[in-house]
Amino acid sequence: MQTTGTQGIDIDHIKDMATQIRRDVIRMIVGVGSGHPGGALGAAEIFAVLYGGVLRVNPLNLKDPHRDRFVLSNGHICAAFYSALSLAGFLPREELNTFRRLDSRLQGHPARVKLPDLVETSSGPLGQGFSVANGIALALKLDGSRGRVLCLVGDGEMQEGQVWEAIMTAAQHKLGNLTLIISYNGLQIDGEVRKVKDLMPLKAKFESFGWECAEADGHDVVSLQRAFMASPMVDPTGQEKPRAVIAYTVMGKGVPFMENKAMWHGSCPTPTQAEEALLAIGKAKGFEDYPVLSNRTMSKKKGGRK
Amino acid sequence: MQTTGTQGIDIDHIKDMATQIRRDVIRMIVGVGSGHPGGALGAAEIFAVLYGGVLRVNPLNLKDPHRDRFVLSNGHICAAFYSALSLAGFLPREELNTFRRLDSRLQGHPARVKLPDLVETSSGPLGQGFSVANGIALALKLDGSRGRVLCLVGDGEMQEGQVWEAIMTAAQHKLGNLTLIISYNGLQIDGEVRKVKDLMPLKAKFESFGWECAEADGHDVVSLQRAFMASPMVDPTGQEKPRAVIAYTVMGKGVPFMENKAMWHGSCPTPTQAEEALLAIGKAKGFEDYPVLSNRTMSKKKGGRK
Amino acid sequence: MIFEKPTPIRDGFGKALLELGEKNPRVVVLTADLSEAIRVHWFAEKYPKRFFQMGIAESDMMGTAAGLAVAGKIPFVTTFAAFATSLAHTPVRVSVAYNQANVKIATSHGGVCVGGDGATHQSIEDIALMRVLPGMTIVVPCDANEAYKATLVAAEYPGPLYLRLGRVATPIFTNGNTSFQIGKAQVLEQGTDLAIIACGAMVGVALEASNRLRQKGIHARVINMHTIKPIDQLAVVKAARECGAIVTIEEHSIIGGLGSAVTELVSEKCPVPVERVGVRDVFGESGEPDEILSKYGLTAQNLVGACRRVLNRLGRGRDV
Amino acid sequence: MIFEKPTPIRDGFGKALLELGEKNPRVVVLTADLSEAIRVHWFAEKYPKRFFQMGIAESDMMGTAAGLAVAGKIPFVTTFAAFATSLAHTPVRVSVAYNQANVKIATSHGGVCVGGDGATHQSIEDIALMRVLPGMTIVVPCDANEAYKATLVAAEYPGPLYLRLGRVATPIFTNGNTSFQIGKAQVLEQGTDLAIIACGAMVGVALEASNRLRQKGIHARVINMHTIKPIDQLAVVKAARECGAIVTIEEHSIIGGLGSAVTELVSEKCPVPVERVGVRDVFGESGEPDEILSKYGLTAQNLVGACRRVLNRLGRGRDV
Ligand SMILES: Cc1ncc(C[n+]2csc(CCOP(=O)(O)OP(=O)(O)O)c2C)c(N)n1
Ligand SMILES: Cc1ncc(C[n+]2csc(CCOP(=O)(O)OP(=O)(O)O)c2C)c(N)n1
Ligand SMILES: [Mg+2]
Ligand SMILES: [Mg+2]
Repeated sequence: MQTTGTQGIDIDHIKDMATQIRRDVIRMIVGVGSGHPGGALGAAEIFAVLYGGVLRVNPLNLKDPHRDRFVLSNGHICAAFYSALSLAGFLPREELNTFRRLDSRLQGHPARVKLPDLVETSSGPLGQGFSVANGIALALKLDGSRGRVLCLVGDGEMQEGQVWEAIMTAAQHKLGNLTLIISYNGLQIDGEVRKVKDLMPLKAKFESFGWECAEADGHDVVSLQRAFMASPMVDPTGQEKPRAVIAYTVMGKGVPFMENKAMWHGSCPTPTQAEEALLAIGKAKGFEDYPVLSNRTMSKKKGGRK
Repeated sequence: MQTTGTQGIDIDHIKDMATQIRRDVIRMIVGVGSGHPGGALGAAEIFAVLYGGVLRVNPLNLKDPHRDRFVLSNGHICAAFYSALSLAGFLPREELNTFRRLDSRLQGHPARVKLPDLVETSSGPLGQGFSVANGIALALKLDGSRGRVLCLVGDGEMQEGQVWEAIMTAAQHKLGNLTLIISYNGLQIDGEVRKVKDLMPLKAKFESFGWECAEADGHDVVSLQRAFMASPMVDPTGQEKPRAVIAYTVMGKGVPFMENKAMWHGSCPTPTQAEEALLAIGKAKGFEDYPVLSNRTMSKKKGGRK
Repeated sequence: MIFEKPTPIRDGFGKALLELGEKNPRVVVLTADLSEAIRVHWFAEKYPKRFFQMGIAESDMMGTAAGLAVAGKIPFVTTFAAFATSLAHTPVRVSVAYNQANVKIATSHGGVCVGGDGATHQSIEDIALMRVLPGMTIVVPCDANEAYKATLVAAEYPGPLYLRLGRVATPIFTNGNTSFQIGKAQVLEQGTDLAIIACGAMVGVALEASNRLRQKGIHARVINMHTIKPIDQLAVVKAARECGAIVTIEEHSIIGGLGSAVTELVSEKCPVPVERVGVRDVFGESGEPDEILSKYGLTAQNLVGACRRVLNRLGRGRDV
Repeated sequence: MIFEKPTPIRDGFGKALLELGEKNPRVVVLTADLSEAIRVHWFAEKYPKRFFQMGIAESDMMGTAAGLAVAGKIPFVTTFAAFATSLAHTPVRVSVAYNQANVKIATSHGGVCVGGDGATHQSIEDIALMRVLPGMTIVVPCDANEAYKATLVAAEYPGPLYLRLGRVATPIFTNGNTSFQIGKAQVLEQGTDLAIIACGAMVGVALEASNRLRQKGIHARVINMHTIKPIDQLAVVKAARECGAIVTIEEHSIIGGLGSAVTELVSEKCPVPVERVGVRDVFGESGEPDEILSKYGLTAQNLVGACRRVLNRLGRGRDV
């Protein structure tokens, strides 16, 4: 079994990071009593790979003009995003206690005004973030930045028309510095994507829109890393193409009773279920659970930081 | 040369109808001093084929539950639509004089409130009409109507995200009673569609969205008629697919100095240019120009009917 | 009486829809991947043929609903308030309002009592966005009973109609059996010292504030303005004339909603001091509904404060 | 003085943009297949690298502009008013306003002077749709000079800003060289009998009405309220106090725009009779601009009528 990735990154460490993200997601959601565990658990490896090495970002140099940018378009899965940020040194671990609480920086959907250096754009209403990612990619090209833009969307989210406008924009403007990651778990709130509004064959769609499109196992960190790091392809005129990575994921991954169940899109587990979930997820080597702040410390459900 | 179409319709008559539509379009626009000649001239054969036989509609039975429905989504080309309606007996010919004038039923973009029996939905803002067409098709299926829905869109219009939402809807709901016609003239206001925001390969796009897609010469009435009349294909599960007809058209068709020029999307010819245009278009056998009403009759640029 | 205990306002809607399914074959329902959140899953289960799952595509859903209406159906199109009124604004404007299509738009998540989801999901703009559209009727029921009745009435009421339904459990103030008339406000408490005009979940807050005021000898008239458009002009002008001061309260921005409708009207007919209580032109945030109501100034205490201010302006605020 | 003869207001914008291209490398321009209509074709020709043609996809264009702003640019995003403010409302709300992104939204076709295109292209709602968004600044220049100055100021002004630019040629009322300040209304004519508050192309109508009134001995204060949000509270309250009656006029629905902003404010600070002149909650239609202005009640004569009504309400209307 392989233990170092394409960039010499420690694969086991990334897997453990994914495990820790899962633990954090469950603890954050059960802690506050609401949130979206299903999609967040399913994207644990995606976030671990991104913040465990793929993204060229540095907590000590937040304004580096050549840094990579990450845009979370399917904002509802932000528990995993905040967890990854904290594990990568961008947020204090204990701040995860404030998730979805009054006055917190960790809003129920990412809010740029609360975290201007970490959240490129506020998301929540599906289909909005991707266009913003394109705009950032255009600006980076204009400025000659070496930074790339990676944007994550949900599969259900791709039913929004604005996503298809953005797909056309990225192709037209030859955004080779943009990678779109689709967390394809086949589920959305009302059930199977296939039955709600089918997206398949998605690769053929991307290709007919002039994109390069790769597919990856969304829970295999090596597969993801390879897909995220690939250099852009060029079209017959020598211009770079944007790249889509369809990451096949499992809603609720890692928690057997949640796996592949649409009801876990946005339901909060009971404390007992949360215990069971944490047991199933197991411990992450080299990582620790964030410390619980008592409600007293948090002064009646309020976040510690403004 | 073929002179009867697939349904035994008189091909020459339809061609003449297209010629008359072109004459009307030029006279309506120069008469009021504004409008959109380019796309309207390019769609003359499409309207002639629709209102010359394909659409099962009857001016004497406007409420027939089994009638076909036509939805003009690219509302700006409505001069051709109003002309066709008048030639097919749905509007008095002389009413074309009121086009785009105060109090007219013939608004600059089709208005349902002004012509409730003829305009299924108001259009103008691009990308809106197609969704409405889907809704009508759903209702017809629910009611067991034999009526079909035919909807016309522009190529530039397909850059709107809502169009792609509607494409997914028609496929998901198996709208075999719906035909989408794309007037593909390769131009929009700011120039070539290819350079503004490319849509090609459009057939591949439709197919990847689960549609059947035919291509037709938008100025060959036989080719159009065949494409419009074809029965819907069925998918492997035995359910009908919606059908797209890409009708390749020429902006400004029939008026040499307008052909393939984006500036004629929305410019009004001078009276001299209009003379030249009518000369180039020629006379239509079996049709007559609508009579001009003097400004006096129309009481200062006002339409005669309310 | 249908509901007696505190109930989510949206439940009254879901229940009425189920009855409409039985009563009126023209009624159809559309949703954009939010069946349960807006309580149309009951209808979906019972009348699957007349239920259209549209996926996450609100603009297309709104246009499709217009098409169904044009073809003779009575579509109820459902999603969160922000997605119906902001995301799908152009289809509402063009295909519903301008067409005068018989579409009923029913939403949850209007206001700030949304819980953890935060600002993007808290629509404090929906009433303003709908009110500016010609021909749009706007109804904001104050409890599950009123939502139930309003839904039944909406199905019979011709033309575009917007129905704003609260998400959280709300006490019951109205009787399930009395008649409900669009455009006809309901005076819940008599009084002539000042008038409190409220809608939706804020009607409860108004009643509580009125109680507190009464303890200090101030008799407020409390008006449940369930229809924001067309607003009950008579009730507003009468309140202005007879009470001389008005306070409005709504779970919406102080711009463009009930408060604006009232100030427009009194400025035109009978200028009196008006204080508007609502979200003060800022975005919302995550938190528990009660925490948010406090932070954003939508409590009985805030309302009493506004009443004091408006009475002070008349020189009659000493006692509050 | 930049413009002296009647000029389309949008030309002042296009000209300023060209200067900004030279002065400020952060300025970029986006359009959705309407370069010439909104006068960005001059910029596009001279600064092609900083010009983004987005095709007919206004929502995506708005989000893209937000991304450019987040990455440090100053995007001017341009299209017709209805497509920016209604069709792209959610990206404006979420990606521009809630992000506090430094995006300037500039539109033509606000109002009814659109000509033959008719109702769908006549935005009588745009100001209302933008005003309800927290943090949105709204500027409606009254002539090409003011548009020119407002555009230059907008580029320096931090945060989301909506600039509404008329389509038809409009006489010049303001001096191209005097300073322009966002949020600071301009008193064009002194008077204390009543105040007329106008914006955009209606400023000319206000001046004409004021002339007619003056001939009858009525001295109206004429205020050019070029900034609708944040509105110049001082100027409005002063007008209410000193004149005792206000008439507003705007090429917009009487719901949600300038008229509403004024009634909200006076109801809160100094209740006086207000008449709102605007489109009376109906959709527009095709026709020549002057025909439409007459039919929809936006002429100097209509305005004089409203002034008479408001003075009558004060018992001082005899002489008008
Ligand atoms: C525009 C919009 N419509 C509806 C919603 C409500 N909503 C939130 S998540 C979601 C389902 C998203 O599906 P998917 O992208 O597949 O995410 P997953 O459920 O897999 O996490 C919906 C409908 C929303 N946030 N935005
Ligand atoms: C939503 C929207 N955006 C912009 C416009 C302005 N507009 C009218 S027609 C047109 C070009 C349409 O191109 P196409 O569909 O190819 O029509 P053609 O020019 O070929 O007639 C544009 C941008 C509009 N009417 N609606
Ligand atoms: Mg999914
Ligand atoms: Mg075209």
